[in-house]
Amino acid sequence: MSTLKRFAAACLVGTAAIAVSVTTAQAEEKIVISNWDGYMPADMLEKFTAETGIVAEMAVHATNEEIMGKVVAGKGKGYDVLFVSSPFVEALNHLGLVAELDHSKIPNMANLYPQAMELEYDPGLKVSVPYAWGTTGLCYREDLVSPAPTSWMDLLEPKADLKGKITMLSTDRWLMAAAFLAQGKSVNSTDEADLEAAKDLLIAAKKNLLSYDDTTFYSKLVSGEASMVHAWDGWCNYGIGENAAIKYVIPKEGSDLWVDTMVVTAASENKDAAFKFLDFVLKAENGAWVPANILYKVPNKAAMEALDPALVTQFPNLGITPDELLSQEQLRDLGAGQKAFSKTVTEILASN
Amino acid sequence: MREFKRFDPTRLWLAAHLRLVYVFLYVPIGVLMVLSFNKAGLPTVWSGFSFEWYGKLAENAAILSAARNTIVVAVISTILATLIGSLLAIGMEYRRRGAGLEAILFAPMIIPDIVLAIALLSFFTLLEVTLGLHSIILSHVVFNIAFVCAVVRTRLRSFDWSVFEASIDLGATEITTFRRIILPAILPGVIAGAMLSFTLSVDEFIIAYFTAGAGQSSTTLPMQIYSMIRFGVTPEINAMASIVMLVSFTLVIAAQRINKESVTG
Amino acid sequence: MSDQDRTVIRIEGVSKRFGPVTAVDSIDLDLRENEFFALLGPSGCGKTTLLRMIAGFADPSEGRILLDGQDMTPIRPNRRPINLMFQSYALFPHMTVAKNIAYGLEMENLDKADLNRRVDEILEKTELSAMRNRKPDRLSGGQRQRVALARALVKKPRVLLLDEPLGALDKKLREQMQLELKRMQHEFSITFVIVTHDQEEALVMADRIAVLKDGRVAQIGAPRDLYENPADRFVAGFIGKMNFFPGTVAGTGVSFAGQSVLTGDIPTGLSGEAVAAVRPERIKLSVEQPAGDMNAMPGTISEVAYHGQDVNLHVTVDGCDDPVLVRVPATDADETVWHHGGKVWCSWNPAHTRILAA
Amino acid sequence: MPASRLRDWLLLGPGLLWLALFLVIPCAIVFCFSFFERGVYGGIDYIFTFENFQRAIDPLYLSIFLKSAKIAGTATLVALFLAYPAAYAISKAPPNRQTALLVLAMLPFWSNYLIRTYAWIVLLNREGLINTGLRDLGWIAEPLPLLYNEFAIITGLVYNYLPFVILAVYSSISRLNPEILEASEDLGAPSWKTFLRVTLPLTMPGVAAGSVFIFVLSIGNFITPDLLGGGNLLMVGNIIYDQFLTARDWPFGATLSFILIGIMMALLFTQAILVRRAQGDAPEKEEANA
Repeated sequence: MSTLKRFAAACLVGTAAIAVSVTTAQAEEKIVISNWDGYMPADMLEKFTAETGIVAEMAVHATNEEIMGKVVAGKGKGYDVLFVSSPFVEALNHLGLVAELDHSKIPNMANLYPQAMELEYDPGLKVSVPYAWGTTGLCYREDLVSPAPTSWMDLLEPKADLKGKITMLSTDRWLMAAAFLAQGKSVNSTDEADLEAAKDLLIAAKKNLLSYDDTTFYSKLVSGEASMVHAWDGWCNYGIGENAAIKYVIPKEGSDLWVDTMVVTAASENKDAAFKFLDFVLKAENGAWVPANILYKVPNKAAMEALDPALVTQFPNLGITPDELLSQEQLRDLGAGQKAFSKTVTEILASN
Repeated sequence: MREFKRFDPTRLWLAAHLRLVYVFLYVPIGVLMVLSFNKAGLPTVWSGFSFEWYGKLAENAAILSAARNTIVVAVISTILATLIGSLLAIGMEYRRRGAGLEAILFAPMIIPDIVLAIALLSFFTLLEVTLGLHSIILSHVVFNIAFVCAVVRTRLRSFDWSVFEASIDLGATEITTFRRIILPAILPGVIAGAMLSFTLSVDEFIIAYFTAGAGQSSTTLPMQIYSMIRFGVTPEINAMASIVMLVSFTLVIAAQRINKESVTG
Repeated sequence: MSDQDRTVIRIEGVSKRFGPVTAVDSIDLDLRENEFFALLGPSGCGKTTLLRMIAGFADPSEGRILLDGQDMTPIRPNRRPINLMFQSYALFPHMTVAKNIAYGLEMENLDKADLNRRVDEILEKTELSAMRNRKPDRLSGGQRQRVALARALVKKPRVLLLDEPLGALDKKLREQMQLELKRMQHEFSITFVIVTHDQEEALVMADRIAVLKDGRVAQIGAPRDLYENPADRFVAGFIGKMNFFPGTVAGTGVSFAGQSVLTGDIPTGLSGEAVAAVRPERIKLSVEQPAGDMNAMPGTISEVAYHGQDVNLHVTVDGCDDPVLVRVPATDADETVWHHGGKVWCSWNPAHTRILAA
Repeated sequence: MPASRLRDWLLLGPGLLWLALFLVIPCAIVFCFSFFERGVYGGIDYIFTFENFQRAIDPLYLSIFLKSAKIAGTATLVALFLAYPAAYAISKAPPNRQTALLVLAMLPFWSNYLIRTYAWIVLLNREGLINTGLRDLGWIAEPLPLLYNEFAIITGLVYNYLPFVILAVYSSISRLNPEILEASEDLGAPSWKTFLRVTLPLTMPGVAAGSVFIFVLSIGNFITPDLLGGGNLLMVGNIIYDQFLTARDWPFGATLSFILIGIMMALLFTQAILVRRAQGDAPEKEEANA
């Protein structure tokens, strides 16, 4: 046993040392921001503190769903600013969990494209500020797929040589959107007949999939495991960065417009500081970091105009214009239709 | 039994099997160690050798503080759960009672993590408990108790309780009896329970996420890693895991050496 | 020994109930200095419960237990100068023989030298010195028993309680250990209280025996008293072999099978149904009806069992369902007549008849 | 008996208190959710209803449960076949090496679930190490379908929970009295019969504990089916997770959870009773008799 005793002793000493070195929070003006890791510059919070004197702390979440669950169960206590995708803003607003924005305290909103003020889930940006936006479409290996895909049906009813070399997103809204768009329906439909038709199409499509994949689809393209994947445009760019033969296309039936936004929680005790943070993020140079580093488009006009044209050449989907984006249908909260919708998704995912 | 050192096929087969099981357990670890030297940031594709991720890890304050938090949570919750769970196991086996209690003890294993996570967060919110590392620890202890208790009880089945009375009879107090008689007898079970508990706690994500306070000071490593999914789980994490493996491995081997020397010397 | 009769433990009206079950039913008992006392009874008679109450592992539901005149009820088992040797021995599996024995002394905070001396001494006395560094799982049954004994004795208790101490041993070892225990008891001059269901063991070892039945004391006495003068039919049947002849009290004895009267001393106040009891070794066999005022009855030999020094015969007689057991020294056996199917008379001196309530 | 009651409280008290406070009460709160309605935008409308239970008895959910149970059950069996001999071999190692061997079995799990799973993807995928290795050896022409199917899920589950099973079985085997095994051999049983008739029944508590660990953890798992199963198979863990987080339908999530918990409890009780019966209940402490 003494092997273990010594081992345990070593662990304990280590822990004690660590516990002592964990510093406790200080009392100065402070805001907490929850975001995906790596979705903003590593030194952004430091710069913000340097400029405003407000301490900003970073919390991380893995998915929209998780931060939603946490905010709903915990009433948002402890958080000041959240990064969430557009369909969730509507729900948060209806649940009374986000604060109305005081535009006078966020002067840099002037940097946004005018189109950004017309987003359906939050017209006039009363409660949210868009951070990044984009489309969902097909990401494929030019060298392995010919002719190039043009329609959602190329994904859902692939040619024989693509069978088993395709992945789709399994997050409910985007999974269903592929079928809805292919069938000319609204991506926000909860109509029973539409759901049924989409379900049949997706169950049939499932047989030809390599897998569902929301996280590593681009590396499957790089390794050649998959030839075509259902992807968010910005995320497809990671594949393009590794292999220039990877291309992105918005199918002819159209795409959805997704927007990652920033909201201030209703529970925030430092709303003015939170507004200052939003304003800081909207600065052109901060906005420009996003397309230059994580290859997502931003609704920040000043930032996009400053973008290196070489990047747009390498990653063409960075060049999609705001007007093109706004022509895509936007994902909305499904409200009471959610029950029927999620049962349909379960049926698809559970089918053989 | 040892006297006969004859050819024993069962023994050979067992030894071979054990080696294979260790190979099975360590092959993926080998893969992630190799990937920690991967040049590109892709989680599953090899694209050239590089040390850069170790350098980036050293600079990544978020990952390092998350690793620290994880160890704090795992160690403290393991100590608490081992203590409470072992006592509970002894109490249950000694008294041989409580089908109801047995059900409650199964519960933390069966209840889906997400349910326990939301339940605890709702409960803490209701009581207006400030969240932080401490609330993760409180929550991890819940399911760890169940696992420790199960392992220790396994050990205690058919334990000869008369040694307990024998010790009292010889003048020992119950505390002394616990320390000198019961504890040594169940120690392998307690150690097994503690290791189980530590391992579960180090890797637990959902409950930790929901019961954590907002901010870096209560972000654990799994939370940090899962939050990287969207923009790529970089080989930094593999580098981190490789270091953890190497350090723990060295500790175990060193402890084993010291142990051997103290036995022979 | 001058204070042989001094009381060490007094049990006063002690009862123990487990829910609806009364395991011990208002027992009074005195245990004396330096005696070897046996609690004898069939399983379920409450003897182990009584032992555990003396040790302190169970509290009496009623009554009290006094040690040297002091009520022990509030005293925890680890503070009582009484030690128990467990039926399973309860050796600590992770400690060597020497550590097992030293354990109880460590609890007294003896200084190291003193402790070692006493451990060595007891190891010597119990012939365990060679085993001192072994763990219990590497000992034989007899050795384990000796370790358990040494572990309890080394504390020099006022009273040593032994719960079925020889139950796990084989016959030969058991007989050897019976004498060994007696020797130890003399050597250490400690009161031994043994619990057993084996009457022979009790007879061999004990100075006094309490026979327990259904939680009550049926009889207390020296082995010879119990054997020769059992107080009731239960004790008579439990201790040694006994032949019973059921009948009714009539005149000078018990009328048996409606015909002969088996004479004997009728206890005062006994009338109606009764049994006449006689030990097998008191019965004589003869071919002819014996003369004189012997109790006698004719019968047929149904079984002959040779035991070395004795021969046991079963004789079937009229009016008795069970055959009469007769034990005669092998040297007296007349093999020409005493064989299966032989017709014989059983007879005995009326002084050896015990008449007991049915 | 005040002293022994005090002892009971010292032993059981902290655990009971902890479980009552941080398990029973919080779960009771969630349980109550199952009788209310989902709010239009998530959250809960406090309107009493049995609707959730009606929705839950849909055969869809039963079929998912059965399929998950099949996968979890297979993983349990495979894990037992791997873990039992391994635990047995560890228990036969020199005593001072046993702890080290156990720690070594646990070590891989101090890394992270997600990256271990990624490592498996690297091993198992069509262009992965195993397939390219076999192809280079010329043993296969076409890559084997190792990933994104039941096989991959079971491999992942077995891998992640194997050490727990080894640990549970080990703690049972290690206190087995070798004399009992010798006794059996001595009575003429060949070693395989000794194993089946003596060793196995005596180590049943460990086997049972290990099986419970892996079975319940597997059936509630949702990351392995997602990543290694490629989302092609849905386990109970996935639908509960999705109801709580994706659909934000807590009442229905709570309903499904408590139905799952109910079924599992029933199964576990049956299993516990069977094990106890198979073992022959250890005799109750003899108190009343002598």
